[in-house]
Amino acid sequence: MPNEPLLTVQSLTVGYGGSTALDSVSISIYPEELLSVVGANGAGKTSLIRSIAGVVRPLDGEIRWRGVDIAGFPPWEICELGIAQVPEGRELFRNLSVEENLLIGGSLKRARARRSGNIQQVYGLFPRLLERRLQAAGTLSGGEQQMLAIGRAIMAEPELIMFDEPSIGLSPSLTRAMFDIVKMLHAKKTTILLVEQNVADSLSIGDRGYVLENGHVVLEGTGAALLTNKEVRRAYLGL
Amino acid sequence: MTSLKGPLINRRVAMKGAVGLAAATMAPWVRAAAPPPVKVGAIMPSSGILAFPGQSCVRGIDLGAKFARERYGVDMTVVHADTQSKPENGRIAADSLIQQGCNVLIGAWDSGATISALQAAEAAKIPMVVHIASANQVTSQGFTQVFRFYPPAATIVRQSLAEMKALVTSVNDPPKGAVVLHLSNTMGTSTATSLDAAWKELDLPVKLLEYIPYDEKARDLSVEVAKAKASGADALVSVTRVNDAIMIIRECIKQAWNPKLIFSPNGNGVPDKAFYDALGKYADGAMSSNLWYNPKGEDARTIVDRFQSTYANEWLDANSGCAFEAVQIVADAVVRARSAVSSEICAALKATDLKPILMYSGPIKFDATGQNTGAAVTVLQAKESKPHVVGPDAIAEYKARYPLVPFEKR
Amino acid sequence: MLTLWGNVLASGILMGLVYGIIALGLTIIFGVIRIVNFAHGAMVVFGLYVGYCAGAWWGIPTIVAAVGAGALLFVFGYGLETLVVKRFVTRPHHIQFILFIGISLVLSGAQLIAFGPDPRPSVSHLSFETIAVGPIRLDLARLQAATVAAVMILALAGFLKYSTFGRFIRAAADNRLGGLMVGLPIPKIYATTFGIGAACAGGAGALISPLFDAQPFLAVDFTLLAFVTVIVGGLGSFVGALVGGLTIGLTEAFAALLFAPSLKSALSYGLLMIVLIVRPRGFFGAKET
Amino acid sequence: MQKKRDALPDRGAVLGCLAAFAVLAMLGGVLNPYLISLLTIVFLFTFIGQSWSIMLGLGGQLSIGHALFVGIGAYSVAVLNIRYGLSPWFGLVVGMALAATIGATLAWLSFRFEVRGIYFALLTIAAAEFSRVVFSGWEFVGGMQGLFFPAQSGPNSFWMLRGDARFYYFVSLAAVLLGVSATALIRLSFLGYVWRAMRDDEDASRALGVRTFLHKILVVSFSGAWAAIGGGLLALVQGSVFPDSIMGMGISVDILVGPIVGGLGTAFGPLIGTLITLPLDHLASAIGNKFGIPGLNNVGYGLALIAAVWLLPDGIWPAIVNSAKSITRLSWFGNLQMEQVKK
Repeated sequence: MPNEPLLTVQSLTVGYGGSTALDSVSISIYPEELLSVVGANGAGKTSLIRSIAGVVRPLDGEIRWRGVDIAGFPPWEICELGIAQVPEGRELFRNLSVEENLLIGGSLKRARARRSGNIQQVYGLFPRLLERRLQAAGTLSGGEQQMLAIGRAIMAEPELIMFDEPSIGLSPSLTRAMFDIVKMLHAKKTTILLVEQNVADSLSIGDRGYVLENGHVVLEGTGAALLTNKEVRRAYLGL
Repeated sequence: MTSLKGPLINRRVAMKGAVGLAAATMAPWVRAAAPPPVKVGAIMPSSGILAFPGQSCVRGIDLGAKFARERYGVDMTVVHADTQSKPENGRIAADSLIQQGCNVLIGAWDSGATISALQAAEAAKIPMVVHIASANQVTSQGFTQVFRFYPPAATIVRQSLAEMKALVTSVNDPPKGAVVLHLSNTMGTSTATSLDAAWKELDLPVKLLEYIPYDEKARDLSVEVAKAKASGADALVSVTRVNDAIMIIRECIKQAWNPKLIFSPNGNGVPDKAFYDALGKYADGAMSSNLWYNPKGEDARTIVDRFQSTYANEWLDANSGCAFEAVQIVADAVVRARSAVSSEICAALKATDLKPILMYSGPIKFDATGQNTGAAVTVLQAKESKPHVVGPDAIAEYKARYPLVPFEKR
Repeated sequence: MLTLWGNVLASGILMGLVYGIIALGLTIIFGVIRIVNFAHGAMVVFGLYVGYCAGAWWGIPTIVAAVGAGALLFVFGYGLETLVVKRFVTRPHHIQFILFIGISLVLSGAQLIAFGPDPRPSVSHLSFETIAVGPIRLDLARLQAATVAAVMILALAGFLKYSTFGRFIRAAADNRLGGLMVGLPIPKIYATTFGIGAACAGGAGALISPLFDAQPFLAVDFTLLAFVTVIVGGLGSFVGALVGGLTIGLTEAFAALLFAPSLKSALSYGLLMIVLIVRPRGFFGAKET
Repeated sequence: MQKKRDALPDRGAVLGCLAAFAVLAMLGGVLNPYLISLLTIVFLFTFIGQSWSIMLGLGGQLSIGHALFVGIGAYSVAVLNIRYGLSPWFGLVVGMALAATIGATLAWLSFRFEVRGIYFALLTIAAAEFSRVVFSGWEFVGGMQGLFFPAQSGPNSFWMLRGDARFYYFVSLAAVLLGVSATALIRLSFLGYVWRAMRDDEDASRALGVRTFLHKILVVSFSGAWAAIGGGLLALVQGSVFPDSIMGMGISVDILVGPIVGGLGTAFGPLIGTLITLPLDHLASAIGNKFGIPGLNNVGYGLALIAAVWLLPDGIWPAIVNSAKSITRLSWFGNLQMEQVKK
């Protein structure tokens, strides 16, 4: 593992109208790493992703991308740096066709030139999307929508993909398929930040992990170490 | 409540009494000198939806004040107030002007603001000369301070139809049927109602075929004109403001309808500059009856020329004309009263018997309700992109042309 | 009789298309930014004045004036969004309402100062001409406006459907948060959309200048007219604007023919209420607000 | 975001409030007629504005067609008084009943079909414009020619609600006091608590057993009846009713400016806001006239409105309260400020 982290979050504080979602959180992600951040509902996981993406403006703290503080950058500039996300609830463009969703994902300057090639790649990865490429995104099934959200992120040729609860609302078999895709992307040397409520599965594939609780980081370590941690086992795995 | 307002009223009454007393004791010197300085408050809708006539009135007032200073030697200051075309502001404007020391008011163009302003005038016993406002109620609601130069709609219509009758009985091939296209607003409805009565009363030899009312905010009159054309009428009687007057003529041209006569009794709009700007040669021949300046009056030429040199891009129209005349009525009263005290001006206004300065009218006299009994209309016809007086005969600049030249032959 | 009916039908259709084009700008802005531009009417009147100046001062044909007015208002709308409206996009409706009332007052006041209250007629031969198709007479000014409306809608639809930026606009309209997450330049998209909406209002204003004489306080009437049109058709939909315009145009035409003309606006407001109550999103409105 | 009911006001706050009104009442005895007329209109618009403010600030329903209710009230008073010589009090009661019924019907129809948010606002415009056109064509109520009250002569009569300018000053001031008390009482009452809960989260309050459908109808109908009283008084003060002016878009817009600028849903916001905006409008108009540039007032007023919503998003009154809170006993008034209205 190289020494320089790709992304460092330093004492990040995020709040909405008086209530605090993240309180002085610090994490770092190293290149080509699969980092799992787990926590219960309302622990601040989504706030973490959204503030890295620039959708939510942090109250305090630093977000360093290759050493540059990007906190407060607008989302489109952050995307242009190579940070993509597969958001919670997918946030697709429901009235646009599958192909249009992908085209929009690939409209960033960093990837625009190779857009048509990338589309073929996504179709190769998810043949179902090719079948439905002219269908409106809103008419797809849950699993297909998740594929599209991932495909849209891939179109940006990101260096870091952030997954926000990719397993939510999916059947166990689809969930497994989803984690397989995450692993596959990881194998292709993409850095991944995986945020999950599904503690067991995500920690088991993660190189390292953090546990968030009420806006604080309470534990950190390798995925395997966390899985065997007594507290984690009691609080999250019901063991 | 009474205890709170008691002292103030007493003080006001006392003050007024003192002024009156002073005037009375000073009388010997004052009477010999020029009329005292007087402050005139003008309430007009200078902004808002009625800004068009409102600003036109403001021009008439300003020119009228200049003229009155020279003619009567009255040291007259005009203070303007804007109602923003909202009735509730009439009273505020009036009170504001009274507060600024105005001895007499002129206004307020629309009946709503006029009534509202009259309440303030009534309370403060400040006379108000209503230059324009056509609702009957302005003089029928018991206000004692009102002096209305403008005649009620019924009077205008009866006089207009009398003129129209004179015209159609004197020409060959008179029109057989008429259709009435009228606005459904205050002015339009009252005019149309009077029209119906006066038409029967005067027994016009033209058959009234149909009434077609339309909304003030109409954006399109094509169907209305198509209906009028389909009625088989060969005379168009219209009651309009300027925008719809233009729209109607445009539609007549587009639908190739060539009535022999186009006549607008109480015709706002047809004598307006915009009508001619919009229609050019197609405006010619349209007739309207209106309060208008007397082209043969002694001072008319001078006043019109002065207006033209002051406001190069505007016309002296009915609005500015009536406002001008209202200022002269006030000046005349001030001279006769030799006083700037409102009650004395009011008394003098009651005794007005003035030969009109600019407008065509009989002698201006106010009856017990405050209505000018001398008001009279003129008939105008458009010729070479200007309205000209064609009736009554005594003041006509030209003889009315009949029938109209079909639009496509112009 | 048949001729009368034919003419009324033709006039209703053409006027309906004119209403449609007047309303287009309102619907575009709502569709993407989800704000109701209550200053829409003032922008239409802005276009009317451009049409007036072009015709009366420089003798420029209406259609050229419309392009000019469109360009001018695009810049105005783009600037207005960037400087002011942007800050109000996420604010409650009533705050936006006051904002646009303020903007509308400023525009109307400026027009009153610049041109005075007199109606300003555009001097165009179109104001007086018709072409005859059999016994039916088609109003040339309306025909021109309707044709341009059709072309404009096709062009806009094409732009939105096939160009990259058009796709961005549709995506932003569809899901603003999703747009932010994939890095769409939302401020630029919103400003451009507002510009396009304003340009449509201005262009429409110039196009209809042979039909309506410019006056500052027509703004409220045009705003209300545009509302009626787009709500009947469906706020946010292009086709809706046209269908709404046609519905209103035909209703008004036949109401004027069959009932009292002065009640025709009551009829269109009545229709509007029924549509709002029974089908609040209009004929073609987007499902989700 | 406070969800608990407002604390009861302490005696000092109530006394302070009464003192303010006493000062206004005393001013009624000494001010010149111009200020009296101006303030009368300010109070009437405040009173109508309060009704509008209740509907949005506490009930969460945006109306841009409040002129409908104002017009109904004005016409009820005018028709019964002018046509039948009945006391305006009857007119006010009839107007309230009519406006409440119309409001309830409109609300019932809209909420039954899930018309909400901006669509409800647009529906109120349509309803107001529809009735404006209908009243324009309705001969019985005077049509476009309107109805006129006879000139006031003789002593002030509380029974006939006719009197001089000062009389109307006190009547409208009393109305505002009534409005302030009503707003404060509703806020403190269970009803106000329910309405605000419903405004903030309709689904949640329904889940808690609030019959939101009924309450929404209640808010609209209550606010409509209130506005109708204001309309009746306005008709008496201006001496005439015309459909265009009393039921037009102009009234709907004019009444909501004050409350928004002053502070929505608060007891004092509408008063403070209208006290600032309406005289400002008149001042701008006077300045425009002085320089002979009509239209300047529209530009100035428009800019002021933009500035107000830009700089003071919650309104002037909450801003005053927040800055005064720490030093005075105004804390109770602080409770009266509006929580952010949700979209």
